[in-house]
Formats: sequence, C-alpha cells, structure tokens
Amino acid sequence: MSTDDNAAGTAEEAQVEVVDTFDDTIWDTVNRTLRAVDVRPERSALDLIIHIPHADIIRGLRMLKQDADLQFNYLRCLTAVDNESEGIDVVYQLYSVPKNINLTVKTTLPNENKVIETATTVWKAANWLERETAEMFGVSFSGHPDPRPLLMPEDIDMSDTYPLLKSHPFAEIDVLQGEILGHDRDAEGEG
Amino acid sequence: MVVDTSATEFETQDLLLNVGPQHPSTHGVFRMVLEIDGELVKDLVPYIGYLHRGAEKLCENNDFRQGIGYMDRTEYLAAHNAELSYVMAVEALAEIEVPERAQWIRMILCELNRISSHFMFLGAFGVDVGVFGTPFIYGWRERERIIDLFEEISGDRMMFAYFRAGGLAWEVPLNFPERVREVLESARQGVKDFDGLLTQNEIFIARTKNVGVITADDAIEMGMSGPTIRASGVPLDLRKTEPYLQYDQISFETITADGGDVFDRYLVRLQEISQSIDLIEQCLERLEDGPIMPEKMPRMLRLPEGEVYIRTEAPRGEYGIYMVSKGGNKPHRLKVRSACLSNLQALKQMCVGQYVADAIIVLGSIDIVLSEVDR
Amino acid sequence: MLPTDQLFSDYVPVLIASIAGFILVISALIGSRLLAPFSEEREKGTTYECGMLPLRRASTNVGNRFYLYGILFIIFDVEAVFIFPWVLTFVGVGPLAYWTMVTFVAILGLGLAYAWKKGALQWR
Amino acid sequence: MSTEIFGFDGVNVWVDGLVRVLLIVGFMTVVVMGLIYGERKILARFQQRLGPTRTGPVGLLQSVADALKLVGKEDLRPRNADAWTFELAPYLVFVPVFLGFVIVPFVLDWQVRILELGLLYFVAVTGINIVGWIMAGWGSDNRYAMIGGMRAAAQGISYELPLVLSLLAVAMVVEVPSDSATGESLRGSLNLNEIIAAQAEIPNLVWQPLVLIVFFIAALAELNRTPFDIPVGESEVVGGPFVEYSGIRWSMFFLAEYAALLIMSLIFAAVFLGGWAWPAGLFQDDPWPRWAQALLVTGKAGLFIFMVFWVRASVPRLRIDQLMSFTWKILLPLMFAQVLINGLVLVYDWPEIVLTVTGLVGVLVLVMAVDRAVRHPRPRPAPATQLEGEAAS
Amino acid sequence: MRGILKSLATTLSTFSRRPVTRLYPEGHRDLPERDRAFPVLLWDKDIDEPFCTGCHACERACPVECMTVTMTDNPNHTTNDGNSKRRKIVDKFYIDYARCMRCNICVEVCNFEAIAMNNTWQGHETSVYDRADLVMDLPQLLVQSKAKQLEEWVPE
Repeated sequence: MSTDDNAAGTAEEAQVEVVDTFDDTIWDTVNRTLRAVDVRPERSALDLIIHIPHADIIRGLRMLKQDADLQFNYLRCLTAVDNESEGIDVVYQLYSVPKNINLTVKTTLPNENKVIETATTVWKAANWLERETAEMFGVSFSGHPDPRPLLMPEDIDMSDTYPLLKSHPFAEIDVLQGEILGHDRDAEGEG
Repeated sequence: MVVDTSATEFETQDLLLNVGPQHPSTHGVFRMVLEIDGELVKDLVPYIGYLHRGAEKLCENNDFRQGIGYMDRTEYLAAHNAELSYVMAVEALAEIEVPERAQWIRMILCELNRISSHFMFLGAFGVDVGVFGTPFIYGWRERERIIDLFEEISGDRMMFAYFRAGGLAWEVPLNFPERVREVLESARQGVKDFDGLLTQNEIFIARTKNVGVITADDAIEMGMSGPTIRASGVPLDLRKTEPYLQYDQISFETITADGGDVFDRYLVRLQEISQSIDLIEQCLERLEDGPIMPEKMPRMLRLPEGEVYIRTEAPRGEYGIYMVSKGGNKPHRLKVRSACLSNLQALKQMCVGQYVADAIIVLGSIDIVLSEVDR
Repeated sequence: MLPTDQLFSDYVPVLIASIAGFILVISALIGSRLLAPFSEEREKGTTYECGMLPLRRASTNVGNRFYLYGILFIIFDVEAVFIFPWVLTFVGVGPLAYWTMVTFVAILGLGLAYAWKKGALQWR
Repeated sequence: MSTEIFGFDGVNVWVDGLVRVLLIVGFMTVVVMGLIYGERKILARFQQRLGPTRTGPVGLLQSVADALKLVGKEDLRPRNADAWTFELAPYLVFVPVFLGFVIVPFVLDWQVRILELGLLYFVAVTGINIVGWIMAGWGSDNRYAMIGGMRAAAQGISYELPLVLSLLAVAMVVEVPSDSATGESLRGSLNLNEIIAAQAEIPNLVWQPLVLIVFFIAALAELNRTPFDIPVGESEVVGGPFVEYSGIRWSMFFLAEYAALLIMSLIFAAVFLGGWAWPAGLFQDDPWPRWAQALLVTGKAGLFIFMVFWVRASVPRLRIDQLMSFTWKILLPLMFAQVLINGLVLVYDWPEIVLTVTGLVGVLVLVMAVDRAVRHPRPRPAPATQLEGEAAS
Repeated sequence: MRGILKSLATTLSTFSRRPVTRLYPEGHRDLPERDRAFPVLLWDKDIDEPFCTGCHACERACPVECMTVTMTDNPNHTTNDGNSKRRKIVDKFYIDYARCMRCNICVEVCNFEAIAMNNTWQGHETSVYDRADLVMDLPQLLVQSKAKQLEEWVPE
C-alpha cells in the first residue's frame, strides 16, 4: 500500500498538505518503513505523529523498531486519550537512541471493542504502562504477560469503572468546608 | 553444592518476605514481595499504587495555572523540574515565546533542584547501605540550604508553584546570584563530604559493585532513563540529546558510567551534582536583566487544539508531559510520563539472584519517588 | 585454703550473678506488668509485616544455609578448647608440644581449605 | 570459707558475692544509661546534630526518661508466637552478658572474682547469648525476626572463633612470674589480673598489633555493631530478632547490648591496653589510688567505645556473605597463623620484637587481603535461571 | 582500608563542625519575606474594614476549592454616609487550611490586594486536634492583619 492509497481515503486538501508539510520530518523514512501498513501522518508541536490502524499496530511498531534507519528501540511513553464518541486513541511515544529521533504513533480503538495487541512483545517497557492504561481506560491488551491492575486498589473491584475516561465522574469527595460547617459554628455561637 | 538437601524430609520452603509499604528502608509506600531462598532472592513482585491520587484526572479538570500546583505534588523532590515540563507543554501548545531571562532562571532553579534531589538520594542511599544516619544528615544539610534559597525565591519549600506558562510567577530577589553562589559553595562541600564518606570506602564498594547490574540493551528495552540508564553506559541525557531551555548555549558533557551497577548509579549522581554546580555557574554568568514574562499574556490562557509530548531531564530521568488540548482552558488529556515508573520496571531484573540486602540497595539506587510513580 | 574451697569461693558469685540476672529481668517484667497498660486486641497480636497482614506462618523450614557454618564452628570451637590448656603449658613442655599442636592445626586447616574449595563457605 | 571486702575480713563468701554482684548491677545500670546517652550525643556530633537536648540539662536525663517510658509501654506478644521461646529469649540474651561482669577487672584487686581461667570463662559465658538471639528470632513468628535470628546465629558463631583465638594469642605471650623462689617466669595465662600485671611495662598492643585489630573487628561483630549489624540491620530486617518485642522486654535486649559493649570495652582495655596499669611502668611501686585507676580504665575503655561509635557513624553495613567470607577466609587463617607464630617465638625463645614484626606483617596481609577482595569481587552467586536449576537438582 | 580511614576522617571533620540542626520551637529561623504559609485576609487600616469585597475571584481560581466567600452590601459605603468606597464587602469568608495547597493563585487573582500569604511563623504552626478547626472564618483570617502582625508580600 502506498501513501497515495491511504491518502485517497482522506480529503483532497489534506493530501496536498501531506505532500507539502512533512518534508522536514522523518515522515519519508517512516513511510518507506511502513509500506505494508496503512499510515497517516500528522504534525504535533514537537514530533511527527503517525496514525496506524489498530489491527496493524504491533506489526507497525515492530517494523519501526527493527528498521535500520529508524531503530525506535526506546518506548518513552504509552497512554491513551479518551475522545468520547470518537473512541479511544492509544498513543505510543517512541524514541530511537542510536538515531536520536522521536515519533508518536497513534491508533484509534472503537468504544465498543477496546482490545489491542500488547506491545510488550516489542518493548518490555510497555508492561506497566499498558497495565496502567488498561485499568484507567478499560483498554484490554491481548496477550499481556501480567494483566493485573497496577495502581488501582487490589481489594476493591474496579473492573467496571475506568477513572480516566471522561464519563467517570470527577471528585465526588465529601468536602469538609465552607457553608455548612461555618453556619453550624455560627449557629452554635448564637445559640 | 556440598550437601544435597532435596532428598531429605527437611526440605526447605521458600520464604515470602514482604518488604514495604511501611518500613524496610521506607522509600515512600512501595511494596515488594520477595521470594527468598535462604538469603537469595528468587522472585520479586512489586506493588505500587498506594499513593495514587489521580493527578492526571485532577489536571484535566483544572486550568493551566491551577495544574502547576498539582505537578509539584507528583514529583515533590524536584518540583521545579516537574513544573517545567508542564509549563513547557502549555507554552508549546500556545506557542508562547519565553523571555530569555526567565529561561536562564528556570535553568538555574531546575539544576539547583537536581542538586537537592540528588543529595536527597545520596542521603537515603547511604542509609540503605547501612551507614547509620550520617549520609542522611549530610544530604539533608545541603538540601536544606537549597530549599532555603527556594523559599526565599518562591515562598515555599517544596511545592514551589513558581513557574508559569510564559515565564515565572514573579521576579527573583535582588541578591539572587550571590545567594545561589553561596549555596553552591556549600553544595561543593557536601559533595566533598559524600565523596570522602562513601566513594572509596571498601565496604561501600564491596556492597555496591556488581550489584543490581543492568546492561545497556536491557536498560533501553525497559525504557529506563536518567542517571539509572546513564550508569549503564547509555548517554541518554535530554539536556544534551534534545536541548530545551538554553541547554544548547552552555557546555557540559553527559556523564555516564559503564558498569550499570549500583555503585555506578551512585557515582553518576554524585558527579551530576558537581556538573550541575558547573552548569549553574555558567547560567549565572549569562543571566541578564530583562522581562520574565512575555509582554502579552492573556489573563486566562486558552489553548488551540493540538497535542504535544514534552520531555525534560528531571533528576530521576525523563519527566514527560503528554498534553492533548481540544481548545478551552483545560487540557483534554494530560499524561505524566514518570521516570520512576519505567525505572522501577527493571527492579525485578536487577534483583533476582541477588541477596535480600542487595534488593534493598538496588531499590534505593533507582531513587524512586512514589508520588511520581503513582501520580 | 583448699583448692576445692577456692574453686567454690570463686564460682559462688557466678551462681549469684546468674540468679541476680534472672531476677533483674523478672523484676523489670513485673514492674512493667504493674505500670504498663494492657489491652486485649486481636489486631495487636499480629506480627509486623510492613503494614500488611502476615502472608503465612514465618516459622517454617527455611532454607538458611548456615548449618554448614554451624558444623564448622563446632569443629573449630572444639579445637579452640584444646588450644586453651595448651596455651598455658606448651612453653614449659617444649618444642614437642608446639609441633604437636602445629600438626593438629594443620589438619584442621586442611579441613577448612577443603570446605573452602568445595564452596561450603559461600553463603547463600 | 570467707573473704575480704572493703577492708572487712572474714566475710562469708555468699555475702561477699552478693554485695559485689549487687554493686555490679548498680554500676551496670548507671553506666549503660550513660552509654546510651553518650552514643546518642556522640553520634549526633558526628552527624552535625545536637542529639538529645530536652530532658534535663543538655538532655542528660534522656536515658532515664527512655527507661521510664519503656517500663510504661505495653508489652505485646504476637498471637502466633511460640510462647516459651518468646518469653525466655530476653533472659537468655541478658543473663550471659551479665555473667561476664564476674571477671571484669575494674581496678587493682577489685573485681567480683579473680578467676584463673578468666578469659575462658568470658568467652564461654558470653557465647551463650546467641541462643537467646535465635530464640527471639524463631519465637516471634515474624519473617524479619527469623531472618535476623538466623543471621545473628551465623554471625555470632563465626566471629566467636577469631575472638577466642585473638584472646588466646594474647594469653600466650603473657609473662607470668612463677615461683618467687626460682625467679623464673612462665608464659601464658588466662587470668586477667595477671595479664594486666604483665603489661606494666609495655601494653600488649605493641606485641600484638594484628591481634588487636582482629579483636576489635570480632568484638564489633559480636556486639552486632556497624559494619556488622546485619542481624538488626534497620534497612533490611527492620530490627532483626527484636521486631516483635516491645516495652520492657525489648529494653532487656537493649540493656544486654550495651552491657556487652561495656564488658567488651573493659576486656579490651585490660587485655590490650593494660587495664589499670600505667604504661612504661609508671607508678608501679606506688599504685595510684583506686579512683585514679578507675579513671585510667575509663579512659582506656572509653577509647574503645568511642571507636565503636565512630565506626558506626562512618561505615556501611556488610552483606551477610561478605561477612562470612571475611571471618572464615581472612580472619580465621590469620589468627591461626598468629597463634602458631607466637608459639614458635615463645618455644624457641626468640626475641619478642619478632612478635611485633610478625604482627605488623599480619596487619599488612589483612589490609592487602581486604583490598584484593574489594578490587576483585567474587562473581555473583548464581543467575536466576541457574539458581532454579540447581535448586531443582 | 584506606577508604575506611578516609570515611573515618570525614566523620571526624564533621564532628568538629558546628551542628546544623537547631532546637525548633525555641529558636525560630527567620522566615523570608516571600514565605508562603496559608492565605490570610488583609485589613484596610485607613477605613477600618477588610480590603476584600467578596468578589469570588479567588474562590473561582482556587484549584482545590478550599474557599467559600459570600458578599454583602457595605454598610460603611459613602452612600450610607460611611467613608468607604467599597460598594460591596465580604460577608463571610472561609478557608479550609486542611485543603489549601498554598499555590498563591488566590493572591495573584485578587484585584484588591485583599488577600496575602501569611509569612509569619504563626501561619505555619497551625496544628489542631480537630480538622474542623482548620476551617478559618473571617475574624480568624483577619486577626493578624488587624493587629498589624503581618508585613504582607504581594507579588508585583
């Protein structure tokens, strides 16, 4: 599959933009490496972002790691972004120690089936990061060697609620402050 | 083996030893369960999460100024460095140009914070190795002086909340350079003390050399960073590889060691203190008067859509902020890439096959801050 | 004074001291009984496991390899007991006594060397 | 059967013994409290701290306050603990140490008893408390305690040997005036008074420098002091065998520890520094008043104690395997060699300077052996995978 | 051996130095001017009323939501024959010191310079037996400024 093929799926302007903008990045090399995969580039404030379909993600990552020109042998960070109705992005921040280049790999999972292959087969560093992502976003990483929760309590079952999803409520803490308490004290003072 | 024990009825069992979260050489609330055979560690299962406060979720529900305070609390031993990553992420997304003076001051403060954090490590590590209290007080002594300086600048001793997107919250005091030089002078003495106390001590060397070895390849594979990976011989220092602030303007060398053992991690950190002292002196020479905030700063910052992964070299390694903005005054997603979390993954590999006592110092040598691991 | 009397007089304080030692500990414990608070709470009866509940009983067959040291210790301690009387007399007896002891120590030294070679001195 | 005490003649042996033991009890309690306070103050100074300051002037009453607090603390016993072992352990740790005081020479002609086999008695009695340590470790049903107890046992028995041999080596060279008729002198004595008297001219540290160092090291180990505090290593096994002990029961261990330190320092002063005897034969004919002698002994013992504290403030803890290798592979052979060399010198009546020379050579060997061990560390015991295989075989 | 001797020499050198610790409650270190303890309200000594108008700016900006402010009409306003120019004034003000994270944001957002971080030792030594006692009300927040025990430092 070539660049033109996957660009064909996007809008006409976007295709022009692709050709124009990514010359100064490592996009060419990445694209050449990931010939067999459907890739789409994007630009972030610092690094190049590429989107890979979630079915091909591990294949793509492994290619990126093994390619002699890229050698992305260092996994900086792995996390997910909850885009609510548009599914969940799983984001891999890669770095190549020998080449000193960075790359962000993104893949989008649909909300109804948040399953993705584990990246621990590519980098061991993915282990805990995936465990954290799994418990925080409900993304399940198939084939993970140690799929226990990492940060969430062991003794409470948190398997149906994922704190970092936008649907998870924020701060339902009973706040000891302000009005109620203050008024009580005033009442005591008066009475 | 001289004696074959397997065939007898006195078959020994492996002992499960629970280390932490409360005491053994309390490195925050970290718990590991060691499976030990005699004194040898056969397996190790780390448990974290006792300090999970959902800092990321909090930051996603707070605006960009409010988030700074929470960043302090993720990395309480090097809060300046944590803030730096955060404000740099905001600046990168909002495309704010930070005035040069603010950058130099940020550098000075971050390096000072690195010194204080490393002193803290040296102290705690000395206690892990078994010197009763002395290194702890040495480390604390130097850290205290630096913290006093921070207090004079920012007003708080640990949770500075001093950096702002665009620059600094307010100007440093007038006697700032002199005070920094004073502190550096005492830090030099601190390095000398530590050097005399530990570096050449035979017992210390015997305890730490060849203990908890991790090779360069493994370290990269595990995603380790900071002094822990540099001790394995990987020159991965973000200040050098991807210079931020004004690090490309000053001269320094990445400090590495090639043993990859506990001793080298100690040594790298000790040398980094001296290096940071150097760096700060260079910074002080370059420090000039000027504004500390860009002239046009909106009262309430609103970011355009976009995302960025900012990484800076914190004392414990790469402190990354992955920030996704969908517009508005709050980040849509904020992920803190914790150096300690990644470093800690390698703990098992470093400890298995070692003695129980080694497991403790290997843990100490990673220099974890649990609030950063759990966030 | 007769030697037995002397011996008796010498070691009476040892007896007294051992009794006194016991009494000291017992009296301290009794004092604590009287002064200190006591409460029966189940939680207090658990052993310290760094804040976690104990995983399982600790007093099990634990593979501590120190019995080898134990055996070596007994051998060498017995030897030391032999050396004690020798120390006091060998100068008077002369070179023969000395060389006998050298032989004795040499044999034991060979034993130590053997154990060393075989790795018995490698703590695990 | 009667003896003399404080100028009273013909006192019953039992009464005499009782009075002396009671005096020792008082002495020990006061001095141990002082030692605890001293250790805290001295360590604090090594660490640029102030140390205890609150209780009494400059914190002088800190130990008293501690003792009161400990008596008033609840005395807990874990539910799963082995009752008898747990309860008996403090006795077995404390009593043997206390027994050691019987032979300690404080000043000229004042000690509980002058035993002919003083040194033998000392090593025999103090060796018992290892049993107490194991009992404490085992009885607590606590993993840290158990590991600590095992470590204590291994360490205790291993360092017992260099300690015994070092005392033997000194005992060998002691010159004892035998029958006054012949004017001849014999060699070798285990009587501490004779050992001190023999050092009236030159203390033993001149003749036996190696032995002095080995004794110091072994004493540190026997006392579980840094760098040999492996059984109680706070950062590894929390408090070792004493984790589960609280209140007064725990303080018994503490008391025993410091009492042992006190005894060891007095023995050290007597055996190597000449106890109450002034060096170079000063004041030999005209013995000093007892208080001055006591001062001298205090100074000499204080030197040892200060060294122990100083080392504690400066040196990391060894690991258990290094500790074992050190005694079995370095100290023990060295001490055997020293004993045999001493014998050789004495039997063939060679000049005494040979002792000093061989001792110094021995020190050199010790230093070089340590340096070599540090420079060429042993390969790691076994990688994880091999370990599994070996354990399975 | 040399290394151990060096260690001993190092500790001996610190033995001879002055201790770096101090007796805490007896001897207080001088606090820097910018020291931040907890926020307190300032008292307008000229007009004899708090600077605070109860405008909710700090309440909204607080990241930990530790503040509660209510506003009322100023009885001392010039329209009521008073000498104050503040039309509105603070009625009730609660700060939960247990929640406050001392980030200084309230001071920065305040338009009236009515709030400052306490930079005295009193601000630090706030231990109480009950957490409810850490919720400070208006008189408690004003007491220091009213008694002129505070030399407030407000950035810029």
